[in-house]
This record gives sequence, structure tokens and C-alpha cells, in this order.
Amino acid sequence: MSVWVYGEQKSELGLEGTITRKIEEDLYEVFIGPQHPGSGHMRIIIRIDGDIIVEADPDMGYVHRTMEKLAEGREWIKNVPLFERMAIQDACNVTVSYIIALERILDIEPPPRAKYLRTLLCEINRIAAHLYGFGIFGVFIGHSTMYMWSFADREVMVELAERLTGARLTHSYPIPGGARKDIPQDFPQAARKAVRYFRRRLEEYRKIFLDNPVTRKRLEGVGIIPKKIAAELGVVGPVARASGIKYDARLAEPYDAYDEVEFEVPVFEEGDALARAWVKFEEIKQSLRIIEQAVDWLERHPREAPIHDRFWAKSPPLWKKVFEAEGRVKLLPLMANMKLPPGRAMARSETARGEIIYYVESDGKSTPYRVRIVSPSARNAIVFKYIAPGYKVMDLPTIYGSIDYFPPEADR
Amino acid sequence: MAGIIDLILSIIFYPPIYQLVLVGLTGSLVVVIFIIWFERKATARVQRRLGPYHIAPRLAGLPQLVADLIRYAFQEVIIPRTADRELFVLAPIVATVLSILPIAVVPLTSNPAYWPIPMDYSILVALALTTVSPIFLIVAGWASNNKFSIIGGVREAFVITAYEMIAIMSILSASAAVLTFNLVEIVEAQRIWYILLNPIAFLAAFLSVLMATSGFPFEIPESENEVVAGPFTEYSGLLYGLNMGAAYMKRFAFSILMVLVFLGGWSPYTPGEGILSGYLIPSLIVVAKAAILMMIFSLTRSIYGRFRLDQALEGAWRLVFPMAVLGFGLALLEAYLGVM
Amino acid sequence: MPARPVVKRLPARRGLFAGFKGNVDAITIGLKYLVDPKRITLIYPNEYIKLDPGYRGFIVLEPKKCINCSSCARICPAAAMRMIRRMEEDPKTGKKKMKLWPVINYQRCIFCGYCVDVCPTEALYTVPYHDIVYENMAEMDWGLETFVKPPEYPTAKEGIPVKYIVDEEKGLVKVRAEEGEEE
Amino acid sequence: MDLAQARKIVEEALSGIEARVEEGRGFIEFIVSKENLVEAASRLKKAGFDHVKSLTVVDYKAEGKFKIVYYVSSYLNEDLAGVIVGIGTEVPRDNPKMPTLVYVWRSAEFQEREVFEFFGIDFEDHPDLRLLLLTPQVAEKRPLRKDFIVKEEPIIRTTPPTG
Repeated sequence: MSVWVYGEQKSELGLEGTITRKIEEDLYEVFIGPQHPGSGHMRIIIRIDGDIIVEADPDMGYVHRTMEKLAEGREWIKNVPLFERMAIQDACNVTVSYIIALERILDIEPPPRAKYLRTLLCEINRIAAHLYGFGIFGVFIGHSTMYMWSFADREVMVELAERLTGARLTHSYPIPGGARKDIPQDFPQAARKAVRYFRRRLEEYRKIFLDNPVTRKRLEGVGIIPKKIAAELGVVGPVARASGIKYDARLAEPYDAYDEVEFEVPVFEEGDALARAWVKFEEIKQSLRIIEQAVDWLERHPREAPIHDRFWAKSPPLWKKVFEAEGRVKLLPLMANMKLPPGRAMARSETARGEIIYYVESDGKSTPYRVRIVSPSARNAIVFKYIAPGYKVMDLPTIYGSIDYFPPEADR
Repeated sequence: MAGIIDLILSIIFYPPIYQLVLVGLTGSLVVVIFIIWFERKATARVQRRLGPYHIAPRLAGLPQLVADLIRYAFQEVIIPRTADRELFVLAPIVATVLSILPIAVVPLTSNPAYWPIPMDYSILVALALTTVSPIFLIVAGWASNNKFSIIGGVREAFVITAYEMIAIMSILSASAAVLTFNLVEIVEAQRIWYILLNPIAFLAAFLSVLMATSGFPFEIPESENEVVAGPFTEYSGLLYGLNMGAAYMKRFAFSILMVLVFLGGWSPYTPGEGILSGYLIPSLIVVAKAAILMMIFSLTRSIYGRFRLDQALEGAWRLVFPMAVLGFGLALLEAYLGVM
Repeated sequence: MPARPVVKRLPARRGLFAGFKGNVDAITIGLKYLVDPKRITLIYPNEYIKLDPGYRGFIVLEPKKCINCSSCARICPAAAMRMIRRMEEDPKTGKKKMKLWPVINYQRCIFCGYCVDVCPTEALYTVPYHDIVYENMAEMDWGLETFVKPPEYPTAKEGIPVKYIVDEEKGLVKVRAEEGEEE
Repeated sequence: MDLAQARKIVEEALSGIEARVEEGRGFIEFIVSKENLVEAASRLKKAGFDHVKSLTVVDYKAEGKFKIVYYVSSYLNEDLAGVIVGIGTEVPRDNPKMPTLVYVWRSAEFQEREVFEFFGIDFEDHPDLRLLLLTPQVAEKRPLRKDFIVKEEPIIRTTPPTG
């Protein structure tokens, strides 16, 4: 007597779940989504036996844009704005690994200043994306205050990102060999203020949301993913780290400035929805630390164009003048239809929701031969199928919110 | 001339009419509008935003709810072809009427001339009437013939079974303490408000009323993330407005009952003779107290999320029900010691 | 190796009063904000945000600087900026010549600012606003005549310009843009 | 651990199976024959590579083949976490069929469904081979194959602007 997941018993997979009788027919099939206040552009078809989910089938693709194909028709740099539309609140994180893959094919390394700038924006984006996730999570379990608060506080990070890049969300910030803009003069001060504000504010979040007895009761022991199963299902990001997997792309293969800044990767072992929320919560704290360090570094070091010499050394004097005046790195016209040498590269970066992987293949033309993107939400979608069965219908939003599933990112 | 005015007044203040139509329908409508506005404003304050604003910023957006009401009233009522037509239309109407019915049987004054019914068993009658309306929410869910509605209706049924016992027990603890079913005597007996003598019963009553009216953290039947709007998924227009308003009206009825039982009713005022001091003022005091109580109810929205269904039931049976029993025991003890 | 994984435990919650304390904490925080809301709402359009000069808003062409190189059209990721052909008279020789000029289609523009950055003569510049409403889609497809002058910003006529500054206590604080006073 | 060490480990694990080694920047991949794929994958899994990061298919139209590579890495073995190893095979473009690796790596399930709809590669014995992202009409065109061309607009515009 156990929950069945597509012909296999859930207990055989080593997953826990509420025991129910096996029912051949008489299942109530409920379509949750896609036109649904909770789920966004995603449908989960669940079959329920009483209040217990016996089968869940994630039905994705409502916002699919075939980015991999579109990328094949566009010049290399044009793909950055395209790819960041996967997760606009996490724009730098999802595109930086594409840029790193390009840099690997070009065989160039960005200057340290560019690395720190990118790291800075990545962490600002990470906090913003985590807050976004928290907000959605809050609304999923009926906590509207968390929703409003995290969206209001996300505004602080969006404001910082706006001052850094000139755009609130779709920054298109990293470019092959560097970054597009240096920090404005008053940025470090504002960033430090924001960091201090967040440190204090997170305590309030904890009190009203994470340690709120109602919330805690709702999250504890829901959607448990044991460590072994987490590895088997290949989940990423906070979902994996909440299950005790010590994996973070920033740790496994440090990119940008992540091998120089000091931070911790919080890992929890409980594997339930509460642990996943706490991973994100602790990660925000670590991101604040990284922001502080990055800002300090940027302030200490002289302002110089954060771009590789290959794109800067031969640039006309106007380029330097604009950089002096506005901190803006102008692009060489060759950037538009730059030809990459033939080669293949892979790069990964840790977005807020987990690791994103780009496989880039160049055949020497100005457009990619093939770009393969595996986004974190796409890898986490499998959780619905294997973890949700056995829990109650009201646990579905909890699981959905706790893995911070983001349909546009999964659909690509 | 004076005779005509007297006649009109005596018709208006004929207790069943006054309590059902003026306090019940009109009063609850006004209070509900005010409370929904207050709830939105208070939640907005906690959530660092403005809330209703653009309709009359000087009144802090108060007419917004009137505008909403007008919108509901003039929206097209869509009845799905697969729904059970008669029940679909009837259920919200009956539920709304029944949710304010308890107001028609409670005393709003100690002056016997203005009692709507003989008061000897009024607390029992009022409590009995509160238990009728939720059935029609289940009927609404069933008549909609929609999966979300049915799930919501079933949830509602679960929640009813959980809160009803608690509500009845905790409110009846007052009559255990005073040894009467007469609401007037219960009110009169409160030299000290009963809430101070028996806070446990009050807390149990508070929680059960939250459950009864789908307040946070027990907003389970309409939990929008899984079941869209629960029993009301298929509703639109005025019927939807009735459905949503019914919960608040029910809360109003419960609040009046709680005010009478726990918060001293019309005290500190002593009703005198005549319509004005014998009926209007004490009833207004009761309504005002009920409104304040409802304002406290509405603060939970901004602090709590919602429980899972089984957790709410578990909490109700394991925590709140013993609490109600304890409150009842305390009431008996107080009766034995003769505190009240 | 400065970064390291750290195994953490969820804060324990045992004992009779743990739930009580949690409730009290939550309610206290709620009431604190009920008394002192610390709002950050922007009452748009009565107020509007005055953006920094570096903001990537609408793009304007300075035709005098333009060298008709079509770099901007080449780099535009959304194909919003494209070149049109125009017969023009050369002021020196008086000969008629075909010239390429960029035009922009704001139905498509994603405000990435690549065109501004790639322009070899800084002939393109951004204005720090982008909330402009058009009555129909056709109007958003700018011709050269529209492209050379900054678009009218109607919000600026109706509302009060405000600015958000990062604050340690409240996160963001809304201040009047000109005076710099706190509201 | 760097790629050279990883290469040694994988070569050890794959001993006896003929594999073509290809190195890219940031990864290393082993191309085996279709028949040996399941065996090779199971050995890699035993060696500690416990999840699939990316199932990448590249359509080499000129050579008439698809290259299907499962990029795997490890969660449980922290030494291996730093490397990405590919294990793959090549199938002809006409009639692309290959065994599924779902039973080796459960994490490949959704990605195999994705590859199925985008390239039309049939994974034999896959437990649940349905469309994942696309509608049937679009999936029929196999959008990621090189025959499916998305045209970008030319930079010179012939229609006059309307505004």
C-alpha cells in the first residue's frame, strides 16, 4: 500500500510520503493552472485520492520561446538580452555564464575590475531574485505581508542595480571580456546603507514569516527530498542545498571574483520546504557580505575600463572620454558581428534558483552553431512529479513555492 | 403629526424589523463596508503600501468599497450551463440571509419592551441559527458543478465540523457561569466583563469565529492557490458579492453575540425608557463594540498565512477544543464560587 | 579557498512556549508596522520618479554626429533599430546621394542600450525617462523626424518629480527631486 | 580536481569500452557507440557521477548525424563536483533511435522528453516519452534541427516608419 509514481512505488524510489491505498480508478483529476492565481504560466495536473495527491504531472511550456533556436540566428552578443529574458529579476546571473563560455572560446580573461563588477551585480540580482521567490512563496501560503514586504525591499536592490547599470531589470550587463559600466561615485555609500538595512530587515522577515508558527507548521516536513534522491533527481540550487548537498557552482568552479571574496554556502540537511526557505534566507545574508566586499574592492582600486584590452586598447579617444565622464564602456562596432574561433565551451553559474549551464558551440561564424541552455527551474521541475505525490493538495503550493519554480526560466 | 411620527417610529423600532432590517441588513452592510475598508487599510499599512486611495483620497479611499459594491451589483451574473441553476442562485442568497439571522433574536437592550423574542432561551436560539448558513456554502459549491468548488465545499464542511462545537461551547460557558440561557441576564450579570473572568473561553470563541468566517489563518475553503475561490469559483456579479459578504456578515453576527456574552453588551450604559435611551443607544453601543471586535479580527490577515486543512482541524480539535472545555470548566468553577 | 559550504541546522522549536513566543513576535512586528507604516508607495502619476542621467530610457539621434555607419542597426538585438534609405543632397557638392539613416521602432525596443554604446560618434543618446504612452502601435514606429528630437514626457507636466534614495532605516525614502527634502 | 584527473578516472571506469575522447573548454566528453552507451553510463554512475546536468544534442547536418551527449557530474562526491564529463553517442539523422538512460540517471527524464520533441530522437524504453514544452503542431517540425530555419530581419528596412 503506497503511493505510486508512474508505475513505480514511491517507497521503492526511497521517497517518503503519506501512505494511502492504491486506487486504480475513481481518482479526481484536478488541473491546477495555467490560468490560475497561484501557479503562473504552468499547469500541474494532479490526481487526488481524497486530499492526497497520487500523481502529479507538471505540464510546462506555456511561455516557451525556443531560445536555443533563436540564438542560432543571432550574433553572439545579441543573445545576451535574449537569454536574460529567461529570468529578468536574475538577469546578470543567467547571462554571465553565457559570457564566460564565450570568453572561454575567445580565450580571454576579463580584468579584475570587470570581475568584481559582475560579481556585485550578480549578488544584487541574487538577493532580488530570492526576495521575489520569498514573495511568491508568501502568497502561495496565504501570507500576503511577506509578498508585499519582499517586493518592496526588492525595490532597494533594483534601485542599486539601476544605478549600476542604467536599467532596472534587464541589465544586459556582462559583455565578452568585461562589463558595460563602472559604478557611479555615490554607489558604495548607497550599497553599504542597503546592506545595513537588509541585515536589520531580515530579522523582521524571520519573525513574521519564517518563525511565524503558522508558516512554520505549514512548511515543516513538507516535500522532503532526501539527499540521495536529490542527487538522483539532479535538483539544483537551494533545493539541493536544503537536502544536504554541498554543491554550488560558485564553489565547484569559481567564476568571476568568487574565488577571491569570502562567503559561506549555507547547507541544510532537513530537505523540507522550511529548509529550502532557510537556505534562501541565509544566502541573502551571504550575498550581503559579498556585496560589501565587492564594493570595498571597487572603491580601493583605481577606476579603469572594466573590459579586456583586446576590446579597449585600440579604441578611439572618444571611448576613453565617455568612460571618464559617465563610467560607460563603449563597445567597438566589431562587437556586433564578432566572429568567434571554432570551438566548444561549457560554463556554469549559480543563479538564485540554482545552477545554469550553457553549452556553446562555434563553427567560426558570427552566430552560434548551437547553444544549449539548461536552466535551474527546468531541472527542478522533476520535483513535482516525484516529490509532490503523497502530500496533500494544500501542500502543492508549498512545494511549488519552496522550489521557487519560475516558468519562463524553465520553458526558456 | 406627532402621532404619525410615533407610528413610523414604532414601526421602525418594532424589534424584529429594527434588528433584522436596520441592524441586521443595513447595519451589517455599513459595518461590513467599513470593516472591509479597515481591513484593506490596516493590511496596507502593515504591508507598507497605501491601500484604497484614488476614490476620495481625503476620506482615505473609504468610498472605494461603495464603488466595489456598485460594481458587483451591476455586473452580469453568469450562471454556468452545467450548474444546478436554482440552487446556484439560491444558495448565496439564503446563506447571506441566514448569516444575519442570529442578530434578529439577540437582545440589544435590557428594556423588555424592545426584545424581539422572549429571552429565556435566546442564547440557544442564536447559536442554533449560526449553524445553519454554512450548509448553503457547501450547497453553493456543489451546485456550481466545478471541481474547485466541490473541493472548496468539502473543505468548508470539514471546517464547520471543527469550529461549531468550539463556538457553541465557548459562548455557552457564559451561561454556565451565570446559570441561565437568557442573554439579557448574562449581559446584566457582567459587572466585570466576562472576558476578564474567562479569557480562555474568549480566546476559543475568537479562534472559532475566525474559522467560521474564513479569516486568516483559517482561510482554507477559498484558498486561492489550489482551489481558485473554493465554493465561489463559478460565481460572478452580485452573487459573488453576496458570497464574499456573507462571511463578513456572519462575522458581524458572531461579533454581536460575543459582545453580548464577553464584552458586557451595552454596558456601561444603562438602558432607560423610551425608544432613544431604551433601544437606539444601547443597540448602537453593541454595534460599535462589535465593529471594534471585527477590526481586531481583521488584523490577522496581515500577520498570518493560512494553515493547511488538516493542521487547522488538528489545531481546532487538539488545542482550541480543549481550550473551550477548559473555559467551560472555568465557568462552572466560577458559578460554583459565585464570582458572577 | 575563501568560500566554503557550512552545514546549518534549522532553529529548534521545542517547548510549550516556543509557539507562543513566535506568535507574539509576529504580532509585535505586525503592530509595529501598523503604527509606523514606512510606506514607499509612489502615487503615480501624481508623482513620478526623476531618473538619473545614466538611465537607459528613450533613445534620441543627433543627426549632425551620425556618420550613417549602421553599427547600431547591426547590434540591435530586437531588430528595433534599422536603417532606411534616403535620398539626400550633399551640402558641399549639391549632388544627390543615397544615405542610410537609423530609425527606431519602439514596439520592439528593449532598451538594452547597445546602440548607444556601439555608436562610434556618440550620435545616439538616452533620455532618462521611458514611461510614455502611445495611442496606437503605429505611432511607436518612429520615423527619422521623430527620432531626432527627444520625445515629450507628459508625466513631467502633471506630477511632482520624486527620487528614491537608499536609506538605512526605511530602505528607500521618497524625496522631492528638486529640493532634496524628505516628504 | 581538474579535467586531466577526471579523464583518468573516466577512462579507468570505461576500460574495455571503445570511446572517442573530445575535449572542450570546461568539459570533457567520451563518445561511445550506441550499443555501449547504457553500459558506459552505468559504469560512470558507479564511478560517482550521479546526475545529468545537461543533455545536449547537436545536429551536424553536413555529416548526417546527431551527437547526443549527457553531461554528468557529481553531487555526492565533492571531488568530482568541479568537473563536467560528457558521455554520449552519435546517431544518424534519419531514423534517430537510441536507448534511454532514464534508468541510469533519473534526472535525464525531462531532458530526454525535451530532446524528443525538439529533435525527434526516439528514446527506446523511456517510461513517459511525451511532449514537454511544445504543442504537437510545432513539435512535428522538430524546431531545433538545422532544417528549421528562423530568419532574422535584414538591417536595412524597406517599409517606411509609420509614426
